[in-house]
Formats: sequence, C-alpha cells, structure tokens
Amino acid sequence: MYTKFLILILNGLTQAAIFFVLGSGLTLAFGLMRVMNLSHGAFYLLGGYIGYSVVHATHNWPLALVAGSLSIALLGFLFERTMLVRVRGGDLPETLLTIALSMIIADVSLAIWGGHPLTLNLPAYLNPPIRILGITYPGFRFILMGLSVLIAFSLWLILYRTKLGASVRAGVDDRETASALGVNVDKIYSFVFALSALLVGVAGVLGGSYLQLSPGSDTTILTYSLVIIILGGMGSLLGTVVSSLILGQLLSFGLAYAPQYSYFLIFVPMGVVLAIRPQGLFGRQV
Amino acid sequence: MESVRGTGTEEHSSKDALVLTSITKSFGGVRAVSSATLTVPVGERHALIGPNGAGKTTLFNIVTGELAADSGKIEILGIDITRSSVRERAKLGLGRTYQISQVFTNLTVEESLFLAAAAEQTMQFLNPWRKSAKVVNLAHEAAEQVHLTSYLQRRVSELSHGAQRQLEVGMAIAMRPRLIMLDEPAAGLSPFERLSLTKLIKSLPRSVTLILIEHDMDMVLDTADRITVLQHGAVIAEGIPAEIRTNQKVQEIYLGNFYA
Amino acid sequence: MEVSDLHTYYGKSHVLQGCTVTVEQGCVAVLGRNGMGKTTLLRSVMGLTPPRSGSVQWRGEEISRKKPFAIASMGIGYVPQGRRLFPSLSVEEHLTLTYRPKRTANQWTPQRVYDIFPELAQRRKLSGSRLSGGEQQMLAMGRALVTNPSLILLDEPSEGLAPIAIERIVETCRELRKANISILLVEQNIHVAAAFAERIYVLLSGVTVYESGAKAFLENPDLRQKYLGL
Amino acid sequence: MRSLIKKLSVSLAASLVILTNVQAADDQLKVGFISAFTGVFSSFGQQQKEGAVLALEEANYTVAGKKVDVVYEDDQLDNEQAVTKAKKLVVQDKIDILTGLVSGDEGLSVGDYMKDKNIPVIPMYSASEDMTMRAFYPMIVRATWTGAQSMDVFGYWLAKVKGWKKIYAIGQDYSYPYNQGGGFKRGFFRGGGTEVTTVWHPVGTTSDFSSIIASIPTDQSYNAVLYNGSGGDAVNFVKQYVELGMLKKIPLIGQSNTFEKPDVESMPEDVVGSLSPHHTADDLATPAWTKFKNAYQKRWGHDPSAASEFAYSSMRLILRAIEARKGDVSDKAALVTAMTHVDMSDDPRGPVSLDPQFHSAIENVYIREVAKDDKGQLYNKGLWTVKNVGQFGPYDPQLYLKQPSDSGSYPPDQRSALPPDMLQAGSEYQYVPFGQ
Amino acid sequence: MSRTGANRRRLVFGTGVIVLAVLLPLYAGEYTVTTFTRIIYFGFLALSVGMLVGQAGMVSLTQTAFFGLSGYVIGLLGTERGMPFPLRDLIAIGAVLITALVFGLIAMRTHQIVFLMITLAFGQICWAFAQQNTSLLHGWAGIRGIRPPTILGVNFGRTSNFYWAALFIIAIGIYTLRRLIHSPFGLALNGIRENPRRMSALGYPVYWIRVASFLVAALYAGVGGILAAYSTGIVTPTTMQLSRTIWVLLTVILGGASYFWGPIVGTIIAVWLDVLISQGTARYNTVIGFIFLMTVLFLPGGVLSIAEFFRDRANNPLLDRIFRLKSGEKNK
Repeated sequence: MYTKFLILILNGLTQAAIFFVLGSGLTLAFGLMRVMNLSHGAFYLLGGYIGYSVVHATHNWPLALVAGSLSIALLGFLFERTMLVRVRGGDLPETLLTIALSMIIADVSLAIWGGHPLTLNLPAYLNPPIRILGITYPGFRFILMGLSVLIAFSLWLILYRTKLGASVRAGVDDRETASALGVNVDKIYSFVFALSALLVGVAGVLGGSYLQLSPGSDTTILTYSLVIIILGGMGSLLGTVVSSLILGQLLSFGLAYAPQYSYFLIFVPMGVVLAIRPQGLFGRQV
Repeated sequence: MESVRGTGTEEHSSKDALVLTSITKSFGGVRAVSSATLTVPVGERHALIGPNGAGKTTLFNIVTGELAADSGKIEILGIDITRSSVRERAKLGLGRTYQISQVFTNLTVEESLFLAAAAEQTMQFLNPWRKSAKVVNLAHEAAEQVHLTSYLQRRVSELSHGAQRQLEVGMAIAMRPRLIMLDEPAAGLSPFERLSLTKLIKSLPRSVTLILIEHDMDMVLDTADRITVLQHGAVIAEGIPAEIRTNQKVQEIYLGNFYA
Repeated sequence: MEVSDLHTYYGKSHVLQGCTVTVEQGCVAVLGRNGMGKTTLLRSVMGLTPPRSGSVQWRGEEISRKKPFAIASMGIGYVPQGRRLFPSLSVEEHLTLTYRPKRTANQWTPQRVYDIFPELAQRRKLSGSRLSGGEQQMLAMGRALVTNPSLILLDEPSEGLAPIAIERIVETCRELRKANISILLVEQNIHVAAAFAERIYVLLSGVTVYESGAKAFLENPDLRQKYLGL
Repeated sequence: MRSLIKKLSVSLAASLVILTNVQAADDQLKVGFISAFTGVFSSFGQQQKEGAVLALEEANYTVAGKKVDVVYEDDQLDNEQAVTKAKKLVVQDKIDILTGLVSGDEGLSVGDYMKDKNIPVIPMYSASEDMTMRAFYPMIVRATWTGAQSMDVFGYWLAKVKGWKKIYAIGQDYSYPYNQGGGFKRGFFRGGGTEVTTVWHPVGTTSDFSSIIASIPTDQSYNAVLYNGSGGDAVNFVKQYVELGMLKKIPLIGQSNTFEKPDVESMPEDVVGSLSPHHTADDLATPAWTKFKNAYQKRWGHDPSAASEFAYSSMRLILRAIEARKGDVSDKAALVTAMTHVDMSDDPRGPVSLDPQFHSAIENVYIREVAKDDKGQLYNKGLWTVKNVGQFGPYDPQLYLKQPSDSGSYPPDQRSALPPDMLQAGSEYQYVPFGQ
Repeated sequence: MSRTGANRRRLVFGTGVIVLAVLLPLYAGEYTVTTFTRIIYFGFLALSVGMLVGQAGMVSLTQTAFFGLSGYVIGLLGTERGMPFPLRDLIAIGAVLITALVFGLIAMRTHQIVFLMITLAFGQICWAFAQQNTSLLHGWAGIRGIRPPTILGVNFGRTSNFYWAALFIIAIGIYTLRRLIHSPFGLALNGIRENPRRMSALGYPVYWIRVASFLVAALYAGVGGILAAYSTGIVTPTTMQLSRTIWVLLTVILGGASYFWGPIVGTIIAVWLDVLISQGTARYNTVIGFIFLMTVLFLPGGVLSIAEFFRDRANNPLLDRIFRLKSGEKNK
C-alpha cells in the first residue's frame, strides 16, 4: 500500500514535470501576446520526432534534446515573423493561423515519420533504475523532474532578474506604452514565441523519451496544455507550477483508481475553477 | 419628448431626481471620489465641473452603476438604487452618454436609435424590428432632435466625430429617460455643433432632469440651473451659476490663479 | 521637431485634421479642451496611432512612418496620459528597463532620478501601481528621462494631482529646460502650461487654430475665452 | 447575394461534372479499401495496405482480364468517418467489393452500414467476432480471425499446461480487446484458471501507465499480467512495466497484437520471453511464409506482420474468387460462394479454410514468445502450434451463440461466474511443437 | 442599378437555387445527394457557430458537443431503447437545450478569449466523457445502427427522401434564423457584439440575451446533430472532437463569419474540398490546412468578402471588426 502510494506520488510528480514544461511556454506566449497557440501540441510532436531522428542517427540523446528543441524554436520564430505578425492584435485570426499550422505539421509529420509509435531510446546512463525507499523507479523520471525544476528556475530568473524579463513583463502589462518607451515589442514577441516553442520542443523530446510519439498525440497534448494554463491562470508562471502539480497527481491517482475516467477527471478542477474564478487560480482578469 | 419612460410620475413622487449621500470611491491608493453629497431636484439642469481627474466621470459611473461605490447611498426619484444593477437603473429611467463615445460602430444610426428606444420593449424574437412602428418612430424623432435624420441609414463608423457625439446624446434621448446624464457631450464638437447641442439641451422638457459634465463654460453657464464643483473627488462648491462664477475658491482652483 | 499638416484617424473618425506644431529649443504647450485631439497628436508623433498623412520631422528626419520603439530610441521621451505604469514592474525595474546610457557628463541615470525624486528611492522595490498619484507621475517622467531624450512629450501631467504634486512636476520641467531638454506639453490646466511653456498652440477639433508666445496668450483673457472657453 | 448564387451554381455544376465520370468501365473492377492511415492505429493501416498492394502487384492488378482498381479511403480510425467513407465508396465509386478495416468497431460499424447494400465485405484485420457471429450476414467473408480465436487457445494452454491460476489483465476499452479478453478468460477458466482480474483504460488518451502499473497487487500471487492492448498504448505500457521493475516481480504476457512487429521493435529487450498468441509467427519456416516474407522484404524493406499477412491473404482470396468466377462480379452471392471455396491451403501463415456457415477462417494458432534475433531485433518466436482452430474453438456453436457478446463486463472475472456448460466443452486443443 | 432590378435578379437567382436544390436527387448522382445531405447537417452546425461569431461576436467551441449530444440521445433512446420517432428527437433537443443553459450560464460570465477557452473546455469535457464512458455511451466505439424513421409510409432511410426532409428542415432553419437576426432580438445581439457596456446602460439584460442566443445556437447545432446521426447511422466521440470543432470554425471563417450566408457557403466549399482533395492526395490535411492558412492571411473576411471587395473598394470595417474581436481595446 505504502509503496503503491509512493509510486503514485512520484508518477504524479513526473507528470507534473512534463506538464510544467508544456504549460510554461504556452502561458508565457499567451500572457504577452494574447495568442492562444493551438499548434502547441503539433510543436510537441514535431520536436519529439526530430529528436527521434537525431537519436536514431547519432545515438546521442543530449544532442537530440538540443536539436529537437532548437529546431522547434526556429520554426516558432519563423512562424511568428512571417505569419502571426501579419494578423497581430486579432485574437481570432491568430488562433486560427495556429490551428491551420498544426493541421499541416501533424500531417507532414505523419508523411515523414509514419504512423508507428516511436520512442527515443534513452542511453542507459540516463535511465538507471533507482532504488529508493524500497521501490525501483526509473532514473530518467528523476532527471525529468530535475530538468523541469531547472527550467522553472531559469524562467523565473529570466523573467524577474533580467532586463529582458522586465521588458517582457512590461509588454504584458501595456505593450503600447512599453514600445513608446523604446522597448522593441516586436522583438520581444518573437523572442517569447520562440522561447515558448523551444520549451515545447524540449517537452516533445522528453515526452518522446519516457512515453512515446504517435500521430494523434498532438491533440491530447494540446488539450493537456490548455487545461494546465486555464487552471493555473493564463499568463501566470506560478499558476502553471501549481496546476501542473495538481493535474499531475490527479492524473496519476485517477489512473490508479478510476482508469476509465482518468482523462475526464483532469477537466473537473478546471470546470470548477472556471465557474468560480474564470481567470484561473493565479490569473489576472482579462 | 412628450412620453417619458416609466409608468408615470405619481409612482415616484419624490421631488428629488437624484440624491447622493457621502459617496466614496478609491482606486488602489487613490481616492477618486471622497464623500460626495449631491441633491438634484426633478427638472433641474445641473452641471458638474472641475479640473481633469477631479472624479466627475467616476461619480457618473457610480450613479449609473458601472462602478460600485465603496460607501454612500444613491437614490433616484426616491428609490434607493445603491445596490441595483446598471440595467435596473436604466429601467428606472436613467439615461446617460459617455465621455468617450460608446456607440455601435457597425450598426446604422437608425438601428442604434432603435435599440435605445426599444430597450423597455419585451424582446421580440421573430418580428422584423422595422415593423415595430411605434419604436421606429421614437427612434426617428430622436434622430430629428439631434439632427441626424439624413444619416439614418449610415453606419456609425462612417460618421464624423461630431455626429457620433450627437448620436450619443440621441441614444440617451431615445431612451426617454427621466434623468439624463451627459458626460462632456460637447467634447470634440465644433463651435457650431456646440450651439446646436446647447439648443437641444435647452429644448428638453422640464419633466426630464439633466446632469451635465462639461468643460465648455459657455455651455454650462448657458444651460445649468445649478453647478457643483468637484476637486480631488470632493464637492468644494455648489450654487447657481452666478455664485459659482464669483466664488473665490472656484476661481482659484478652476478658473483662477493658483498657478501663476 | 516639426509636425506639419498631420491627419490621423481612429477608424473612420478623423481626429487630427491638419495639425501643425513646431518645437525648437524650449517648451511648447498645446492647449485645448477635451476631445480636441491633443492626446492623439502626441500618439501620432510617437507612432502609436500612425498618421494617415502629413509629416513629422525630427532633426530633419521624417519619422511619421517609424515604429514607436524606433522613434523612442531617436531621443524622444514619452510620458503618457494617466501615467500608465507597469503594474508588474517595481519602481527600480521601471527605471532600469528604459535606461539608455549616453556618453555625456550629465546623462540621466536611475540614480539621478532618485536624486531629484527621493520619494521614489524609498519605494524602489514597490510595484509601480502602488504609488500615490504624484509619485506615479514622477516615475512616469523618470522612466522617460532615463532614455536620455532630447525632447519629452508630456501628456497632461497635472491630471488628478494635488497642487503640491503639480508644483513638483512643474519644477522638474523647469529643471529639464535648464538641462536643455525640449518639452512638448499637452495640457488643460493653462497654469501649468504658463509656468514654463514658451510657445502656445491651441488645438480645436484637430486643427491648430492659434499660435503665439505664451505670455501673449495668457495675458489676454479674450483669447483664453475664445479658444478655451475659460 | 448575387455572388453567392453564382458561387452556389458554379459549385453545383462543378460537382456534377466531377461526379458523373465515376461509372466503372466494363473491363474494370472496383475494390474499396477503408483503413486507418492516420490516427492511433495508423501503423496497422499502413501494414494492411502494404500487404494488399503486394498481392495486387503479384497479380499485376489484373484478374481474369480485368483491371483491378483499388480506391483507398482513410477513416482515421473514426467509426463515423468509416461509415461516411463506406457510403462514398458505395454510392460514388460503385465498388464491387469492400475490404480493409482495421479495428473491431470499425468493422462492426461499416458492416452495419453495408448490410443491405449487396456488396461483399472482406474485413482484413477487424477481429470483433460478432461480425461473423451475432451480426453476421451472408455478404461478409472474413478469412482472417476473430479476437477470441487465438486467445482461447492461449488461455487454455496457460492454465492447463503451465498450471497458472490467476491473471491480472489491463486492457484497452473497446470491442477488440473485449473479444480478445473474452476468449482468454473462456480458455483460461476452462483449463482450470480461477481468476482474471480485469481493468480497462481508454484508448489513446492514456500515455503514462505507471500509475495503473503501480496498482497491480504484487502480493496476491498473480501468475502474470496480461496487457490486452496494442499500438502506441502497448509500447508505452510495456516500457513502463519494465522500467518500474515489475517484470522481475510478475511476468508479462500479451494479447495477439501487443508484441506484434513493428511495435515490438520499440520495446526494451527485457521483454524477451513474454508470451502471446497469434495466427502468424515471425520465424515460420514454411515455404509459403518464406516466399511471402522475402517478397515483402524486397518490396517494402521490412518484415511483414500479421496485419500485412492478413491483408495479403485476403486480397489474394478476393482475386482468386474473381478468377474462379471468370471475372464476373455481377452476381454477388455467387462471388461470395466462390470465395468460401477458394483454396487457401498455400496461405503464408499456414493452411486456411472457411467455415461455410459463418464465412470465418479455420486456421493455425501459434503460441509465441518474444525473442531476439542475431541483429538484436526483437521478434515473435513460435513455440507451439494448434491446428485448425475455428472461431468457435472447442465450443458448440449453438451454446456459444447463446452467450452474450463479449464486453467490458462479460465474461466475468471469476471462473465460478461462468456458465458450467461453457467450462465443459468437448474437444481438447492439440499443442504441437512449433515447426512440426 | 435600380433597386427593383436588383431585387428581381435576386429573386430569379434565389428561385433558381431553390429549384436546383429541390430537384437535385432527380438529376444528380446519389453521392452528390449524400454529400449535400452532409452539407445540410454541417450547415446547421456552421449556422450555429456563425450566428454566435457573426451576430453576437462570441467564438464558441462547444457547438460540436451539442451536435454530438443530440445524436447520442437519439442513439440511446431510439436505437437502444426503441423509443419512437418524434419523442426521442424532442427529448434530444430538450437535452441539448438544458445542457446549453447550464454551460451558457457559466460561460456568459466571460468574454472574448476567455470565453473561447471556457467553451473549448466544455466541448472537451463532453468529448472526454463520451470517449471514456463505456457503460452507457460505449466509449470510443459509439452507438451504431441509428436509422431514420418511416413516417406515413415514407421511408426516410432512402437517400433522396432523407435529403428532401433535411432540405425542408434547413429551409425552415434558415428562414427562422433570418427572421431572428432581423428582429429586435437580433439587433440587440448585434448591439451586444458592438458594445455590451452601452447595451446595459440602455437597460438591456445583456447577460440573458447572450444566454438566449447561446440556446438558439445550441438548438441549431442539436438539429444538425440529429440529422447527422440519422444520415451516418452512427454517433461516436469523434462527432464532437476538437478537430471537428476547429474544422467548423474554419469553415465559417472560410465562408465569411460576418455574412448571413457565410457559414452555408463555407460549408459547401469545405465539404466539397474535403471530398475532392481526399481523392487526389493522401496529404489532404496539409492541403486543407494550407488553404485555411491562406484564407486567414489574405482573405480574412471569407469567400463572400470577395464580392464585397469589388463592390466597395474601401475596406469594410465590419469584416475587420468581427474578425479581429478587438480584445480590450483601450478607450484612450
């Protein structure tokens, strides 16, 4: 009983780790640009696939992580520069553009990587079985948690301890005034969108390593991401942390005790929060 | 302007159209309105003046219900509406205009005025609105009063700023309110347009009470029976125009020489 | 700076209908009642509401098609109406964010801003939105100053402030004049304008209808009456 | 308004032009092929197509002097789409035969729609047994399998031969695993097993199974954990099962598709030795299989799987039946009869014949274990063969059909809850060592 | 161009379209008829989304859930419990309206992008429930074997009969919606789209009008769902999945959200695109995605705005306005 609980909690934390990486990028981009990037799931998938190809060719997992995330960052950057920028300021067209993009990415990925579920092979040194407190738990999952804490901390540093971060927050608060004071908001937009894409690319490689990648997981991932940021409050990093932790545990325990309703369960806290506090746990009124 | 919204004055027999009792409102640390008290009898034309940021518009928004006061009491025609919604206040016959035009950009003038005139009608789901002859007439009457008859079929977005201001007033009139609150109706109007607006205000029947925020002192002095002066959210003077004009304090803070 | 025959629209509404203002060295005030397009004028100059036609020349260069941040980086500081501070930035971050060093002896640094507004120094770590009205205005000016501008656009700095706070602002503006920073001021309170402006423009329905030296205008009650209704 | 009308009429006209030219020419046969080329099970759809194409190419796309035209439609594994596409194939393409179909529900949905269309339906991989039992109608010919067919053999063997008593089963929540699990339970209980604890999880939306795995009681003497699922979910499940160290505590077994190629290639090596049953095994050494495997390897560059073999075999069945009818496909009933008489004794996976009443396959079942080949690739190595297994297995068809359809809650988890006459079926399976 | 001339031309074209549509089964192949039936039920769904987006300025992503819900009710009550024709259908509509009321009461407290998110969430909740509930809704497999009824000896299982019935129903639907949009209620909805603040100051129950419009839209989606269930004979969770929702939204945009006929025109185009492209290439999602991408970038007003563009070169601000859903544009 005790070991089961321990594993469930660890599972919840692992889920939370990947959830956070997924949600943080999306919430940042939304907070600043008011862009609901619905191609987030497709970015995830593509990042994972690119990572897969790199691992397949070089057997170098760290390289795959870098390649997968950077290429998605580049894609995000180009998409923002060439397309999103043309419809800036319109919630709906921006959202629609990202939807159309996700359709294309998912389909092109299918053409390239086919329909099989693929997994990035982890080198043994990254996934040693770790025995703690009487249970065996895959080492990579601890790495995942560590990585996610690291990412959270770096994001916090960037946002709250650098001038760049201050520009981003100023842009979130009042993009017009920020730009009139010499902040190149366009550049900040591209940066944040690329950062958001980078993060989801990381999530793709991580997710593709400890779970798997297959066509269709893009919509599941997108839904997870949306639920995370709606629950936490759109634009709030702290909210993303909290909601990732909540949803991670909920999913973990849900799978153990009501596997048939596990996926449905994650909508419950979101529904409750939306009804009481539409802006989410830590969100500001929009 | 024969017909007046509501079922008859006898129901609300109060002689005061609006009574504000120590209204206070703060935003963050800034006190926008502090303990403002004001009484406007039925039929009066009352002007609110004061420098920018004095809290006039905030006070308006509190009266119309768009903002909730931190404390104080609001009565319209003898009814306590402190806790009522915007809509309930409108139903009591409170009409207003906005400092920055709040118009229906993509509707036509006729549609806008119709909406204003039809507000109290029960919602009709399937009858074309043009067939509600009585309401359409009211809308057209209002259009005539604000000189927009020839623009009836135009989209609001195509109107000039001045015409949009007129439409603002037109919509407030089309509601047939018993208490009408105009927030800087002359802002951005040309001198000629100001004159005709002044004329319009003067032509409103005395059954309608009018409260006006305005910077154009000509217009204020020309139309107002009484004037209240606000500064830093507080009422600092109240009286008939002549009094206000000569009030030393008002001279200083509003017209006068505190900064030389 | 030379603004000539500026036409600006909000959607279809024609707000500036040929506005011409020239700022040489010194302080120029644009007066006018509410809704006459004063704020729009500054927004158009800043590129926030790009003008549809007309020109804005800054030191001989056309800037009316440039983006706001580019205009800002050319040495134009902007203090928007209503301050518009960033709620999620502290006082200190406001100043470091916009700080643009300049290699001159008397450049504006965050420290120098703290020197002239000591009350800001005390509230370094506080969020911009938790300051009093006067302090907010000081911070709004401070964050424009650290961009080390040659021209500052001031939009109704006295709005909603207590006389004592207005006095501080006016003093600061006089200081700026001494430091050779030009000011384009938009005001309703003519006394603020009178306190340090050298030239006066009057804006009526988006058109500059009057221009003169400050004294001439202020000392003539008829003119005041005619254009401002005061 | 005017432009709208113009547009309307233009699009109408365009559609008419497009739609009138589809009537098949006389020297042409149309085969509709619905499968999931996108979505969770797209790998099965792809393999199916590869197998079918191989058979068609061997016949040079001609049979009895007629050209065979195959119209492929992707249903994204969406049953509603499947029906829509079937409709399109029937009314627009005027197909003569419908084939493809990956999943159980897909087959049932399309079958339901095709019921009154008088067009033969040849499901390739769709295994829900009701299609050739309770929902059977004469136009259905399934020369492949039902979900229970192989699992009954497997369950019986585990209980009878290995002496296992308790199994913990985790399965995907839809009809094919119901049927596989049903077959498993029947065989297992009949062989003497007492309990199959069953947990279902939704398809495709669960990616982290570690919590489900953590809930498996390790202290209640379960002989094995059966993962009753396939595709991406199976890869995930197996990986996490290994990672959590469970394999050392309770052995893992699979249903027919769990360890199928190519999915097994993505699984960790630790699963070597895991058991599963199917109608193919990767190391079959019969001449027919070798020939097929080589041809397939040559054409597609990788090994065939059960899904591709089933497709190949079904497509060959179709072609041979048409051949037997000398190209005449107008009499559908006769065509179906011809199909049931086609000689499939040279089928790559072993001899196959068709049950004349329900048009379902009687064929070999192999019990296999996951093994590693000399290149380090995982594959399914045959252990035992049971010959001539039909869809009713050892049961009396009448008795079998009286039972409810397999579902999430039937058959029961306990041996004691199963009707006694199902436990006392007559004939026994003959387990022959693989390759003999 | 004289007004009466334009009217006459409009009448002629309108009559032409109606005649063509009614006679369709007589001159077109069965597949064309089936496809137009599909256009009709998706048309209902598009009208539902289009009304909310175009008339009320609310981008709702819940509509497909209502579409699926009514299908499920029909399947559950009719196919599985044998409930007869009009009763099960009325109950389905009732179920849709009750659900819409519950959702509407919550969702209408929010605006713009938050509204979009909350409705997306509602849609996903319905989908996830249908996907995961196997005891009642059979999870992923859905409910199959739904058959149109035979009424007064007319078998609506026949493609052409069903088409005529569907055509008749959508004709009523379109007529009613048109009346509704031109009624004071419709005007009030437009007013709320343009300026909800002003509307409440005028004394309108803005919240309740929005809820009512949500109910009307749900009704349309529900009717579409019933037709779809009868036509395809099956209802599955995919009926209400996110990609379907998105497809409908894009369809509405493709036709032109601000035009009354936009959703219908969009559906006609999108359904045919689907049919034609999926025959030509396996990569049809790429092609369709690309078309939508281009539409959003270069034809934000939708196909119908092409005509508008030629008629009135000056940009039509309405397109802009509706399309952009200006979020919180400051007043200063």
